[in-house]
Amino acid sequence: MDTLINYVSGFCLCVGALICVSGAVGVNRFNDFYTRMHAASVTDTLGAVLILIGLMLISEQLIVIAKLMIILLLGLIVGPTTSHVLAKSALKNGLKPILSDKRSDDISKN
Amino acid sequence: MMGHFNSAVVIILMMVGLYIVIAQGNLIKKLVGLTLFQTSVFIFYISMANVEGGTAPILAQGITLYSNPLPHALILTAIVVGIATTAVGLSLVVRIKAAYGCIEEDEIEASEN
Amino acid sequence: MAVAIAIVRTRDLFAVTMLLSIYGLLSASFFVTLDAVDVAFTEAAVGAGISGLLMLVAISMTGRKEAKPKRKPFIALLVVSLTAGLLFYGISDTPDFALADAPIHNHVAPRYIQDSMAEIGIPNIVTSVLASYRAFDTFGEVVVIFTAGMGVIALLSASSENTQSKKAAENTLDQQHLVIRVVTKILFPFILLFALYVQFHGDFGPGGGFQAGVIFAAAVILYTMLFGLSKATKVFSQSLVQFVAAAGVLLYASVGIATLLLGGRFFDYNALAQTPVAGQHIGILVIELGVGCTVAAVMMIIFFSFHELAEQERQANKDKNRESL
Amino acid sequence: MIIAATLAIFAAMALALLRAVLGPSLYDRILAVNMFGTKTVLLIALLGFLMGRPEFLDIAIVYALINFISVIGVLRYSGSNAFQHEDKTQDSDSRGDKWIP
Repeated sequence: MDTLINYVSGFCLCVGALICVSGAVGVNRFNDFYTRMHAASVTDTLGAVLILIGLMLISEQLIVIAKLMIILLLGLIVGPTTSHVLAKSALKNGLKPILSDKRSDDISKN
Repeated sequence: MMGHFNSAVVIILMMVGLYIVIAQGNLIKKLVGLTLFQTSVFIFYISMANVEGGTAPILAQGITLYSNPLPHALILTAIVVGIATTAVGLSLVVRIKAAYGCIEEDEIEASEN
Repeated sequence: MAVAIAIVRTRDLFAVTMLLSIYGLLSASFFVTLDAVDVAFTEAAVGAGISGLLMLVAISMTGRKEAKPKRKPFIALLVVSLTAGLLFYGISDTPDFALADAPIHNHVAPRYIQDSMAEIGIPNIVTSVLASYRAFDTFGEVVVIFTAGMGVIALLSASSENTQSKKAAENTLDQQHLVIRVVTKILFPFILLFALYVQFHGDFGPGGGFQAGVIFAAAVILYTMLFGLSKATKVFSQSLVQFVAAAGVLLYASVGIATLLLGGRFFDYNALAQTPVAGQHIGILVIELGVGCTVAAVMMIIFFSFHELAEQERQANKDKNRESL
Repeated sequence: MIIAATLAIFAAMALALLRAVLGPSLYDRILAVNMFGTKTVLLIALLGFLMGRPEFLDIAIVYALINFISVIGVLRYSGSNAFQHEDKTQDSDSRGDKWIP
């Protein structure tokens, strides 16, 4: 049982870390703010959840698990909210997404 | 030399802060430099307090080696005092902007003459 | 380090502020790796959040771009490299990093580590050093913070005579962002609760009055940013906050006076109760409360002053634009 | 496993830092700071486990909260008129900074 839990937590940690790194690479490789933002916010939330679950599985004390749970909930609430506000205010303040030609004409007409 | 790498990092940070304070004309930039300088001092104290193989100075069973708590207590207060003094500096900058219309050192000197 | 060098190069002050905030985060994780959890706690709350925010408010009032430097900074470079050379020469005499028998660890630290459990009775040595062994120093720090708050009031409140236009002027985020308003309303009580936890758990884990004060103030700052100053001052009015700031300092001092009256020395908590350890507990609890009150109130004072001025500036600019149209 | 995850987080932090330094527009920098903050939360949690004293997760909670507050604060004050004024007079380094009333 213990070894199973260890394997599962190791798997979670690895996948979470991989997702975080891929998100960071995406932030640097994409050429438009909104795609960068997409890369960052989605991977941030998922990677954080996986890593925290991985840590939760290997911790023994109840208080530690509770604190990790609080961090997890905070991350789930706060992360998407900040991304939402960021994208919204970026759009409002006139940062245009790079779209295909036809679509970007539509946007600029509005 | 490896034994002193913490001091080397501290000195480089400190000199970057000092350079900003001396060379940059913008008053807010100067305050940023001051903050950098301040943080380098904090890092210096904290790295002095660290002990090889030690752990955080909160007593727990089965642990005998702790890092030095005294610098921690000093720096803890220093950080909060630092932010308070930075706020005073920023409010001075805001007043200077209201009085002179700019926050560049050269322009302020020029407008005085 | 790379961040610091980038700060020198960047002329856009906004980017500088962002880098400063990253620098705060980095130095706090640095403190964690160096086992200084209490310090990391404070740096997390102060360096990453509040200081960047204050800088940003100031920048929003003073303008963003920095002028191109006219002078060549040769003299500055010379001074800096000279000082660096001297300091590098100096470090060859300092003890190696993380050496357990360096002089600093043989002075008073062993006594704190070995005897504080018996003398003070709380596991967090940093708190016992801060609040009991060196209570007088900490008292000085609290007075400095209080004075800084008063200084900010003195500097910034002189221009706030035209307050009647302010209330109509409050352009808050809450009409624009429904999501963030709801999330803030959910989070706000939890942040306050967490601040209280940090305040009273400081004896056993990382935490204490300084950190709790900053976190409490951060919660109020969040509320003010989203719902406007006039709503925030309904609960935390200017006079109440100023009163709390002063009351914190007085509470701290009164503990000292009480110990004097009860026959001990200044800040000698042993006199407060029957047994020394119980006296220490009471003393530390009360002065941490005083510290927390003062720090929270001063941070709020500072932020309110800046926020008010920034809003006035913004309104004035808007009026100007409307007239020019 | 924990060590591997910590190293990966370090790599992600370095990349986020790169974006913050390069970042053409203001919002790129805010995004990078936000990302850096979440990575720091994870790093602190992992370091707590690495050092064998996982009681210190309070710091990570503070980070999560403060990160949120600072991002909101940045957005609140970056839309202010002073920025717009400056952008009109000087050539702005990005197209993203213009504030449309």
